[in-house]
Amino acid sequence: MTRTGRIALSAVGLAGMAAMLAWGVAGLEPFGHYPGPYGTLLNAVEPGERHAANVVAAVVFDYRGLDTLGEELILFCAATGLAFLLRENREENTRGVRDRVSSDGLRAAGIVAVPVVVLLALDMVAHGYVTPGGGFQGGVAAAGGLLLVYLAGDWRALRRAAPLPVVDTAEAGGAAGFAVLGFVTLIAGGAFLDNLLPFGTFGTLTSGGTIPVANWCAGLEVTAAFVLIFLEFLEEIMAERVRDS
Amino acid sequence: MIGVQIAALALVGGLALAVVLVHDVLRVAMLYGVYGLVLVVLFVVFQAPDVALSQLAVSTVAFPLIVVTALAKVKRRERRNR
Amino acid sequence: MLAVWLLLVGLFGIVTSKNLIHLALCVTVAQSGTYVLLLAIGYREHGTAPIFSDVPRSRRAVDPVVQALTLTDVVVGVTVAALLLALAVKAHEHTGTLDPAELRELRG
Amino acid sequence: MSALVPIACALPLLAAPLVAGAGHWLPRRGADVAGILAAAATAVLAAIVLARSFGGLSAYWFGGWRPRDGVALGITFAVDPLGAGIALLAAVLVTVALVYSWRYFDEVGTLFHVLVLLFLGGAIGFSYSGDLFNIFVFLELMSVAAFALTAFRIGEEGPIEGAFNFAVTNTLGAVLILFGIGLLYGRTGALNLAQIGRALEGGNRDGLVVVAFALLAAGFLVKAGAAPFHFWLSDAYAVAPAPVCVLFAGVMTEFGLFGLTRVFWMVFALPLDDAFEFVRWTLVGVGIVTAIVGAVMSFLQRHVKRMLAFSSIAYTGIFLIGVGMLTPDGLAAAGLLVLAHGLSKGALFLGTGVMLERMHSVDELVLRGRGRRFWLSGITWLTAAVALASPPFVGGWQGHEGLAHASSSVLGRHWTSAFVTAVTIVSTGAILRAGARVFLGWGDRQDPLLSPEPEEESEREPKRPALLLALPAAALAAAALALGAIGTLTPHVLRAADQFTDTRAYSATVLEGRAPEATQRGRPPTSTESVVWSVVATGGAAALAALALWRRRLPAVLRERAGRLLVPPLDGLRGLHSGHVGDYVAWLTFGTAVLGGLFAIGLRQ
Repeated sequence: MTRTGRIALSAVGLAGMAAMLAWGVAGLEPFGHYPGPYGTLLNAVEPGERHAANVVAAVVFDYRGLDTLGEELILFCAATGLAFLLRENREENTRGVRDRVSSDGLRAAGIVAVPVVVLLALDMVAHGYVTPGGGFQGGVAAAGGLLLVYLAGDWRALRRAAPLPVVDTAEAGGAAGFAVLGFVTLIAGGAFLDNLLPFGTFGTLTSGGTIPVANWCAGLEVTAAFVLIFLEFLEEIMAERVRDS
Repeated sequence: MIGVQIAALALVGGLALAVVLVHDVLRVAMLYGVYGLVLVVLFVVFQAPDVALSQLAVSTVAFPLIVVTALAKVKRRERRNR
Repeated sequence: MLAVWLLLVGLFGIVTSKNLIHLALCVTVAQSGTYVLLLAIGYREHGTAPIFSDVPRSRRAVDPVVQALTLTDVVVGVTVAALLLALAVKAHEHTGTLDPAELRELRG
Repeated sequence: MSALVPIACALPLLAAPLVAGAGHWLPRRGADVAGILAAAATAVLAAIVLARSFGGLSAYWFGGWRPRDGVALGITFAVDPLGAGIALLAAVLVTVALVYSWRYFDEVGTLFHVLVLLFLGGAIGFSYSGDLFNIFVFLELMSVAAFALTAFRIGEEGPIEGAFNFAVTNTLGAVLILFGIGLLYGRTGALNLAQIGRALEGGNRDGLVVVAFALLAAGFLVKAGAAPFHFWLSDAYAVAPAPVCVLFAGVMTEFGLFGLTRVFWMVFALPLDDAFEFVRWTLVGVGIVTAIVGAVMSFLQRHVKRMLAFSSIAYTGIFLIGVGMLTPDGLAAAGLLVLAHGLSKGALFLGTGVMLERMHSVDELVLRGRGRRFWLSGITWLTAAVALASPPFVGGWQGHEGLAHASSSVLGRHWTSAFVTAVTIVSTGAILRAGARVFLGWGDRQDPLLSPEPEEESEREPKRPALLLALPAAALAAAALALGAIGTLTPHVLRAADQFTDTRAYSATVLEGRAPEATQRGRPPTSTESVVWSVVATGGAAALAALALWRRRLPAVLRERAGRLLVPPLDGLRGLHSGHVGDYVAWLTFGTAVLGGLFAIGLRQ
C-alpha cells in the first residue's frame, strides 16, 4: 500500500472508531459519579478487614493479588525477553570498555547521591501500604538510584555494584517469592494467596498481614528487573563503543 | 479544582498530538518526557497518588533511560556508517 | 473523551510514523488512553484518594480498584515499550534504517 | 474445588523464575530437565483438573475472598471442561516443544525455557480465570513471552521485523480489550464475568454495551488472527523458531477465539439474547473472509512455515464459523477441530524445524527432493496432513461432522459443508504439495505462481540426533490421527459446550456457590452426507496438490485462460500483505470501525 492509501484507510477507520467510541463513552455515568459497587465496598470494608491505610495497596497485594502476581511475571518476562533479544552484546563483548574519568565533583556528588536515592526509594517501598508508594514505584526509583553509579563512576563500577548473576538471581527471587507466598498459604490451609498473618495496627508498618511481604517481593523484583533492563540497554551502547575503538 | 483538571486534560491532549505529529526523533523524545510529567499531574488531580508516583518513576527514570540509550545507539551507528 | 482522543491520536501516529522509535512511543500514547479512561471512571467529585492514613475513614474516596488496574497497566506499558525499543534498535543494527517502509523483508 | 486449580497455574509461574535463578548456579542440563519436568507436571495437573471439571463448574476464590451479596471482592478461577481442555492442550504442546528443543537453544542458556514456562502459566491462567481484568493480565503475560520468543533469531532481519509487527498489533488489540473492560466497569462496577453479566441483564442495551462488545470482539479477533486483523500472524509465524510456532498455532490464536467466546457467553449473551441472529452472521461472515484469505494465501507460499501460518489463519476462520453459530453444538465442533488442528499443525511445524536444521532451508522449491533421506519426517508430514484433511474416522473428522450437524439448524447445512470442504481442499492441498515436493521430489523445480521469498538458511551444524527431532513430531501426528476414532470424544465435548454456554448456571455457581447440575449428551448419528463430504475434502486436497505439482502438463490454452482469470486478484491479495506495520494498524482501525458500525446498526434497540 502507498503512504496515501494507508492514511486514507486509517482515516476512514479512525473516523469510524471516533464515532463508535464517543457513542460508547456517552453511556458512562457523568464524570465524577462513580457508580460502584466494587470500589465503594472495598473502601468501606478494607480498613476494618486488613488494617492497611492505603486501600490501593490492599487491592493490589491482597484482594486482587493474583493480578499482581501476573504483573510481576510480565515484568520478569520482559526482562528475560530483553536479555534474550539483546544477548549478542552481553557482558563478554563489553569487558574492554573504558570510560573517560568524570570530574571529581561529579563523582563525589554521586557517592552521596546513590545511597540517598536508594534509601528514599526503599522508604517508598516500605510505606507502600500506609501512604502512596509501594513495591513498584520504589523499585523503579531504586533501580534508577543504582544507575547513578554509572553516571558518577563508570561502566565497570556499575558492573561491580550490580553483577549480572546477582541481579538475575534477585529478580528471579522476587518473582518466585510471590508465587511461594501463594504456596505457603495453601500449605497452611488457606486459599492461594490468602492472608494468614496477623493484621496489626491500622496505619503502621506492621499492618496488613501478608501485604508487606508481597510488597517487598514486588519491590525486589521490580528493582532487579529494571536494573537488568537498563543494563541491557546500556550494554548496547558499550558494544558500539568497543566497535568504535 | 475543576480548572486544574481541565487544564491538565487539555495539556495532555495537546502534548499527545505533538508527540505524534513531530517526526524528528530527538524532539519527540523530549516532548514525550514532558508528556509523561503532565500525565503525572493529571493523575494527581484524579486523586490517584499511587498511579501518579509510578508514572513519575516511569517517565523520569525508566523511559528517558531506555529511549535515550536506544537513540544514542542508533546515532552512533549512523555516524560510523557515514 | 480525552481517553478516546489519546487512543485515536496514538493510532494515527503509528500509521503515519516513519521511525520505529517514534512508533513505539505512539503505541504508549495509545495505551495511556486506557489509563485516563480507567481513572476517570473511578473518579468521584470531592472524593479523596483512597488512602486513609491522614483522613478519617468516613471520607468519601475515589475508587481504589481502577487505580490498582491502572498500576498494572502502567507496568505492562513500560515492558512492551522496552521490548519494542529493543527490537527497533536491533532492526537498525541489521538494516541501518528505522523507517518501516524500508523494512520489507516479509512480503506476500 | 480442590487446591489443584491454583497449583496448575502457579506451578509453571513458580518454575520459571526458579529455572532462571538456578541457571547461574546449576549445570545446564539440570535446568533443562527441571523445565521439562515442570511442564510435564503441569500437564498432569491440568489433566486431573479436566477430569474433575466434568463433575460440574466450580469456583476457586483467590485469597479466600468469597463474594458478598453477589459482589465479588477478589479474583476467581471458574473451571469448566472446555477451559480445562484447552489448558491441557497448551500444557501438552509446551511439554512436546521443550522436549523437541533439547539442546536446541543452548546459546541462550535457560532463557528459552523460562519464557516458554511463563507462556504456559499465562495460558493456563487465561483459560481458568473468571475475572475480566485477570484474563487481560494473563493474556498480556502470554503475549509478552510470545513477542520475545518470536525474535529468537535476532541475527536476521525477518524475525525482528516479524516480532515488531506482532508486538505492535497485539498490544493495540490489548488496548482495545482494556478499553472495553473499562466501559463495562464504568457501567457495572464489576470485573467478575458472572457479576457483569448479571448487572447488564436488567439494563438497557445502549451504546456503551454495544461498543464494549465491539471493542472486546475486535481485540480478541486481533489475537485470533481473523481478517482483517490477521496480517501480523503470517509474519510472526514465518520467522519464529519451529517449537515456538507449535505453541502459537496450537493454542495462542485459539485463545483469542476462546476469550471472545467466554466474554460473549458470560457477559453479553443475556443482554443480547434477542439479537443472536445478527451477531451470528457477523461472526460467521468474518470467519468466511478469514478462511478464504488464509486458504488462498497459503496456497501461494513457497516458504513452508509461512504456508502453515496462512493455513492456520484459514482454520481460524473455520473455528470462527463454529464458534460464531452461538450454539453449544457449534462451539463443541470448533473445540474438536481446535484439538485436531493443534496436534497436526504442531507436527507439521516441527517438520519445518527438521527441514531447517537438517536441510538448511524452508523453501519448498529449494528443498525439492532433498527430504528423500528423512523418511520418518516424510511419513509424519503426510500423516499430519491427512489428519488435517480428516477423512472419515481420522483426525478432525468428528469436528467436521459436528460442524455440519450444528450448522443445519442455524446456517444451512449444505453450503457450510461445501465451504468448509473447499477451504480444507485448498489449505491441505498446499501442505500436501509441499510435502510431495520436499520429501518425494515430485513436481517442477520452478513455480512462478508462488511468492518470491528471501533465502532463509540455517548456518548451524546439525549436532542433534535425527531421532530426537523426528519423534516428537511423529507422536503428535499419531495422536492427531487417532483422535478421529475415539468415539467418546464428541459426547464429552458436547457436554463441555453445554456447560460453557449455560450462562445462568455459571453465575449461580460463581456468585452464590450453588452446585451445578451435570448434563448428559449422546453423540448424534453419523450421516452418510458428512462421510461423503470428508472423502471429497481429502481426495480434493490430494488432487489439487497433484494439479499444482504437474500444472505444466495441462493444455497451454487452459493454463493461459486460468492465469488471466486468477493472477490479478491473487496479486492484489498478495500486495495487501506488505510487511509494513503502518498498513497493518490501518487495517486494524478499519476493521474495528467496521465491526463497531455493524454492531451499531444491528444491535441498537
